[in-house]
Amino acid sequence: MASRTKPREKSSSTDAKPAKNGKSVVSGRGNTGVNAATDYIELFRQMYLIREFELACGENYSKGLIRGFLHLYIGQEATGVGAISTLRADDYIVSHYRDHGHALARGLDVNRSMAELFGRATGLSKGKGGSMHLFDAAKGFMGGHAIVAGQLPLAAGLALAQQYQKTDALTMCFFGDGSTNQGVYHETLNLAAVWKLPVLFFLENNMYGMGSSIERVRAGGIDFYPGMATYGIPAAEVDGMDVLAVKEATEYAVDRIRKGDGPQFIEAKTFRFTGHSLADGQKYRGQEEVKKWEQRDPIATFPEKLIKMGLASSAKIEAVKAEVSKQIALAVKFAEDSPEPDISELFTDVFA
Amino acid sequence: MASRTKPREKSSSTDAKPAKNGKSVVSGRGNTGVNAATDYIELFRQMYLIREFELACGENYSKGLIRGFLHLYIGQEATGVGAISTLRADDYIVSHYRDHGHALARGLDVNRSMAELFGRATGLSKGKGGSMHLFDAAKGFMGGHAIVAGQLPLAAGLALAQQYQKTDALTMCFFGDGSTNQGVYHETLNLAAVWKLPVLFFLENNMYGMGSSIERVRAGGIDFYPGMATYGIPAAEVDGMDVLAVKEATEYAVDRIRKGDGPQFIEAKTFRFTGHSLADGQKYRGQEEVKKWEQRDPIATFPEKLIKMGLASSAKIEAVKAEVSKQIALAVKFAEDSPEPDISELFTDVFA
Amino acid sequence: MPEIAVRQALKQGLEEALENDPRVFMMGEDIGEYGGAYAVTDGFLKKFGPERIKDTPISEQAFVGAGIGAAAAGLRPIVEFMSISFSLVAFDQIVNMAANLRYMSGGRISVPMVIRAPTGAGVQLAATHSHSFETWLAEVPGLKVVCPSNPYDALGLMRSAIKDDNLVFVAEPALLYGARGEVPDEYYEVEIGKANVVRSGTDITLVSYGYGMRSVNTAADVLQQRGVSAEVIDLRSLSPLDLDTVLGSIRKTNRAVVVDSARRKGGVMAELAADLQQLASEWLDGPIMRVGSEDVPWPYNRGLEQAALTDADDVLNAVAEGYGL
Amino acid sequence: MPEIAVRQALKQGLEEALENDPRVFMMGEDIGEYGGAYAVTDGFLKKFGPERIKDTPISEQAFVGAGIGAAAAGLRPIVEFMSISFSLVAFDQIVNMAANLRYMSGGRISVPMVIRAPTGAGVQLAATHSHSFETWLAEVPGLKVVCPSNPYDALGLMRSAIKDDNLVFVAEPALLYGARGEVPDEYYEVEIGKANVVRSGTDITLVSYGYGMRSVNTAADVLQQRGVSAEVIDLRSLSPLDLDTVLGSIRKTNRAVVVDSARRKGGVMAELAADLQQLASEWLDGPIMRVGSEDVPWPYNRGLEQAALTDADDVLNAVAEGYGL
Ligand SMILES: Cc1ncc(C[n+]2csc(CCOP(=O)(O)OP(=O)(O)O)c2C)c(N)n1
Ligand SMILES: Cc1ncc(C[n+]2csc(CCOP(=O)(O)OP(=O)(O)O)c2C)c(N)n1
Ligand SMILES: [Mg+2]
Ligand SMILES: [Mg+2]
Repeated sequence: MASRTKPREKSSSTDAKPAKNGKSVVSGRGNTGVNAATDYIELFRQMYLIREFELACGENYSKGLIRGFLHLYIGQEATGVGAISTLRADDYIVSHYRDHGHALARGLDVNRSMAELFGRATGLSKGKGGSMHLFDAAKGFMGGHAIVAGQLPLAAGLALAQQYQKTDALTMCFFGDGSTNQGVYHETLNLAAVWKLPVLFFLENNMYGMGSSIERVRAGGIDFYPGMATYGIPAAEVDGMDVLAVKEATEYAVDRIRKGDGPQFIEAKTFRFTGHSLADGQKYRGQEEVKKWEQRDPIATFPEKLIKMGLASSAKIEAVKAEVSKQIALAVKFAEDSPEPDISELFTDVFA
Repeated sequence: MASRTKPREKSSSTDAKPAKNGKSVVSGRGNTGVNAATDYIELFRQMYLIREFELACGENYSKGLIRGFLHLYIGQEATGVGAISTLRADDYIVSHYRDHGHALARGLDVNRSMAELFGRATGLSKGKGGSMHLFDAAKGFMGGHAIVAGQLPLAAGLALAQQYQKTDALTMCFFGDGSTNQGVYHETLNLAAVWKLPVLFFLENNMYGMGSSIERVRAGGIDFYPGMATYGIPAAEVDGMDVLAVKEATEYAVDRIRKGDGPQFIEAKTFRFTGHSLADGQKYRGQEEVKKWEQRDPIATFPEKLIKMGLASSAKIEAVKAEVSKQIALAVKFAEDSPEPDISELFTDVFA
Repeated sequence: MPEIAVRQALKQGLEEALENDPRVFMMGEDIGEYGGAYAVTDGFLKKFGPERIKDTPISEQAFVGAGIGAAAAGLRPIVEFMSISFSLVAFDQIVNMAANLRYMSGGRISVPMVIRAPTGAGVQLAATHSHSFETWLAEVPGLKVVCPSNPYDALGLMRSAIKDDNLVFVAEPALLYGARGEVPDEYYEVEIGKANVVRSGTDITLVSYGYGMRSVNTAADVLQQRGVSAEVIDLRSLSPLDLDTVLGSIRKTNRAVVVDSARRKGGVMAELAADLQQLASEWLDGPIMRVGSEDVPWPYNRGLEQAALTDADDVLNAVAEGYGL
Repeated sequence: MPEIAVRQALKQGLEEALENDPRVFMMGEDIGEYGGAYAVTDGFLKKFGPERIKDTPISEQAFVGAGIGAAAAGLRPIVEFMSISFSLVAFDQIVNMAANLRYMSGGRISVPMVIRAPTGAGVQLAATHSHSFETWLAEVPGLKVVCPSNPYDALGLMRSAIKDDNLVFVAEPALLYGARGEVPDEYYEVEIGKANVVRSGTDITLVSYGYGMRSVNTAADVLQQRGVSAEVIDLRSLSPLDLDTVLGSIRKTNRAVVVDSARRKGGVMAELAADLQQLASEWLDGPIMRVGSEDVPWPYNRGLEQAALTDADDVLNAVAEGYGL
């Protein structure tokens, strides 16, 4: 268990260039569009936005205003923000049910995202999808998918279209450690490799699939990236608690994909600080393990680092926090004030 | 393509002991029961029996006496015979649709096997299963399965029962190279490894899945055994055209499984000399490739070797051949003379 | 008689079997350390140990298939899907392997196995997580499918399912885990393939099962207030389907409404209605009225979901439309 | 009009689309170098190249899912299953992903895609290889399902399927690939969701689709010799189902037999019978008679398989039993 309970800080890789804790986040490699984080503060703002959004979700779930299953991204913010900051507007993102962080990092409207969780008519999908199924096709955000690993072939197909259309755009696909035990994961990795599809398989290894630690459900150990050789897919490991490391490793992989090298695989070691969903009593793990990871909370460590490096003042950080808190409060209000969808909506959007 | 078209003779392995072209086939390690091949002649007899059986099948398919899909084992005889000769009566075997060779090597009744292909009442399953679904539960032969890779979890489950019942029996599961691209393959390897099940995964890599050569459908190359490290499963490669090599490699793996070491993986490099099924025109491959492999035909090379080593006379070989040919002729006659199942059989065996 | 919830009744059935039959063991995602997504197996790992309470990877094809193999070898596996919606990735193993093994082996191999899974919509899990695939499985020869609507049946059916020599799929309505009811201390079983006349009546036959029984029972109450005497039948078993009990009732009432909380299209009630109108045509005063949930993907929003879901009003409307009652 | 086989008609539909629409491409196992298990795509690889005729690994989940993704991105993929029996391992992608994407995205994403597969029993492939899963898919909101019974419909439906902005599943009866019929040189389409009155009559309505049309047409011939005028309807489209055409016919004939070559239990004909008896109750002189294949796993033996399979005698018996004709 030791290997699992100790957060890792170093990065390693089988083929792709190891990610260093880089400095230059402004890569300038075509990061125009949707939500390119152009500076450190922006990265922090996004992470903080996600954290506050998730806390607000938890609260409103307790109040019964959000229902169904609710999976929070708390603890994993550095991963999604670092990875998505490298993308262009014409890239696609595919996510699973733990999708709020990816959606917000992609710049989906905060109000409409919250409204979707509230099931309101103003929600991204008019309240039909809910927390696990966030979509914004206009921003290339292709869901939010709740069947474990079911989103992987969708991502391969989006990438296939990008390849077929002879663009250098790509598809970034997020999934969790537990999902790797689903057969479709294996099928998709091979298919993408055989066809050299422009897809970035992004594993968020948060050490647990629901109540199951990796060691209990996987014979090959807690590292997934070494096995990618079997598929001929270059793979790298990165510290998912370090937003700059994630960004740099992802930039490297994204570059290779755009050059036509085929799929790449990144494994970010990270941790969810809260339960699998709001129904989880976490009987399966001790609080010391959680505490250890919380010491590396990116929401706390990243601004500290910025301040120490002289790149941001604590006043600036506080200002960002205040602004974000206000934004979230407004989003909750927007959602609460939004109308329920009309019952006629039940029958729309079934067929094109 | 070169690496595919050249048959390999050496064996290699990631973890398991490499199989040499061994001499001692009479291992004496508990090989009692169903069909332990106790000497070289017996191994040859079985291979020749399979060959003649398959030729007779092809003939009777042309005559319309055998119908549906028919997949012949011609060329792969050394693999099944060598592997199965290591088993005990309380071991299970699970096969796919190319199952005649495994069935006969296990000692299933030749007459009833042929009758099953003819769809007669005297067939192993009263004519309900046909060529792709041979069964003889009393001999631990658990089918004959026609959904690609669908038989793998069945094998894991049989092994689970053997483990649960605290026996040292095991389950041997055959599958092809093409089947490894099916998700359930990945799921089953991991499950078996996590639970340390007594199952031998036996890959018959005959270089093609129907019309698809491995390189066209797999990114990781033509060798499968190296990837087993990902599952923590010891794996070995063996020359599937050499019955003694197969036997020795399998004995080694079987021993480890009986000691409780968990699953093992063997990859035999082999070749089907005929089409995928009787409907296959083989447009996808050249005849030189087939010719090259045919030079290593175990039906020809093994007796030559025995004669050269002074272990059998050519008279003895001819006598075995004559005896087998007679047996096959009788089996065809038995099948032809057998009655069709009564229509009432349509409704039996649906529920227990 | 003590009153317990469906969840406890199921648990009791499983626990008894684990205690009494060493061939019985369980497999499923997070049934052990986590205690089960719906807490049905809570405490089992501690009591029976990891050899008999097996937490699995998220590999539905592999562990269901492994259950089939273990059953073929003579054990009595009980496999849990976290949701019936996730059974779909393993349908090939259930439909092609489990259901066909006996037939293809000429009767030599049986699959004495139980698969259990929460089923149905109503808790705002949206389109991918609200399925009722028991209606498809009930069409497959070689499989049995049951669906309890109360604690008594949950325990009785579970006992029969575990004793059965075939694969029995137990569809557990997710909305009913907390539903309470009386369960006797004495041992009893509920026979698979026998419907239950829950309430007898003379004017109209209302048929449903599982969560659909809620709507039907409420509708029967309302009808009673209107002076209409409804006979209410709980199918309990979707395969085999107990046509005789339903036909007997229609012979008496000459009217029938069949009700599903799953989608209206296809499924068990299409099958039942199609058979009943053919077999009971001489006794019927009107068509078999069929009620089910709307034929749309399940929405997340509560108002939309409730609008899609079959309720007592839908039943009453069908009674009025079909028979003017 | 030239006479061609169903196989050629399908091929023509695919070829046209590949020629005229650069967004169209194909994926499937052995559709390229091998030429397709049923030779429908023979020669395509040479003509259109490997970017548009993509041989896939034996990974149904991955390549169907990839088709969905490519469609969501605006391409028009056509995916072939070697057999509909193998679609089951990919059902989750079809039922949960493709059918729900549009709804869950609030109407922002469409899946303009065709999936085609040979379907049905009758060629002695036994229990695992003889399925007719189109009957399940036809129940799923968000999917369309068609099934041609002749070359004219095969071409016309294929054209419409490829042009449709939704996922259209084309179930191709394996026994009919060689069936010949006339196909005009002029361009035409067959509308999805419209049944076809194949033969008009006044005494009884016979409804089927796909391979079931064989039995129905033969039965209609026999009835004619007996002086009974049967109206024969080919559904062509299983979802949406054209109730209006069937209802219109029943209004005239007052009698109906619905016939499936798939198993009798459940499926399209249970749905149809259940609806018809409700909607046409005032015009019907008797119950809707339902005919289908036996509810057992498909056996390999030819005699057994033929005994299980629906034939014209089964139709005639139902006509006699239900209506004394
Ligand atoms: C096919 C399928 N099986 C089971 C589930 C239930 N389930 C939802 S999330 C989850 C755990 C997934 O863990 P992981 O992939 O590590 O992602 P994480 O939740 O840790 O982000 C499970 C078992 C499901 N949604 N789909
Ligand atoms: C799920 C599934 N997909 C496709 C098929 C059709 N099919 C039957 S055998 C076969 C090729 C399998 O090749 P391989 O595993 O290498 O075994 P081999 O035939 O070479 O012995 C295919 C594609 C099937 N039976 N099941
Ligand atoms: Mg995880
Ligand atoms: Mg092969």
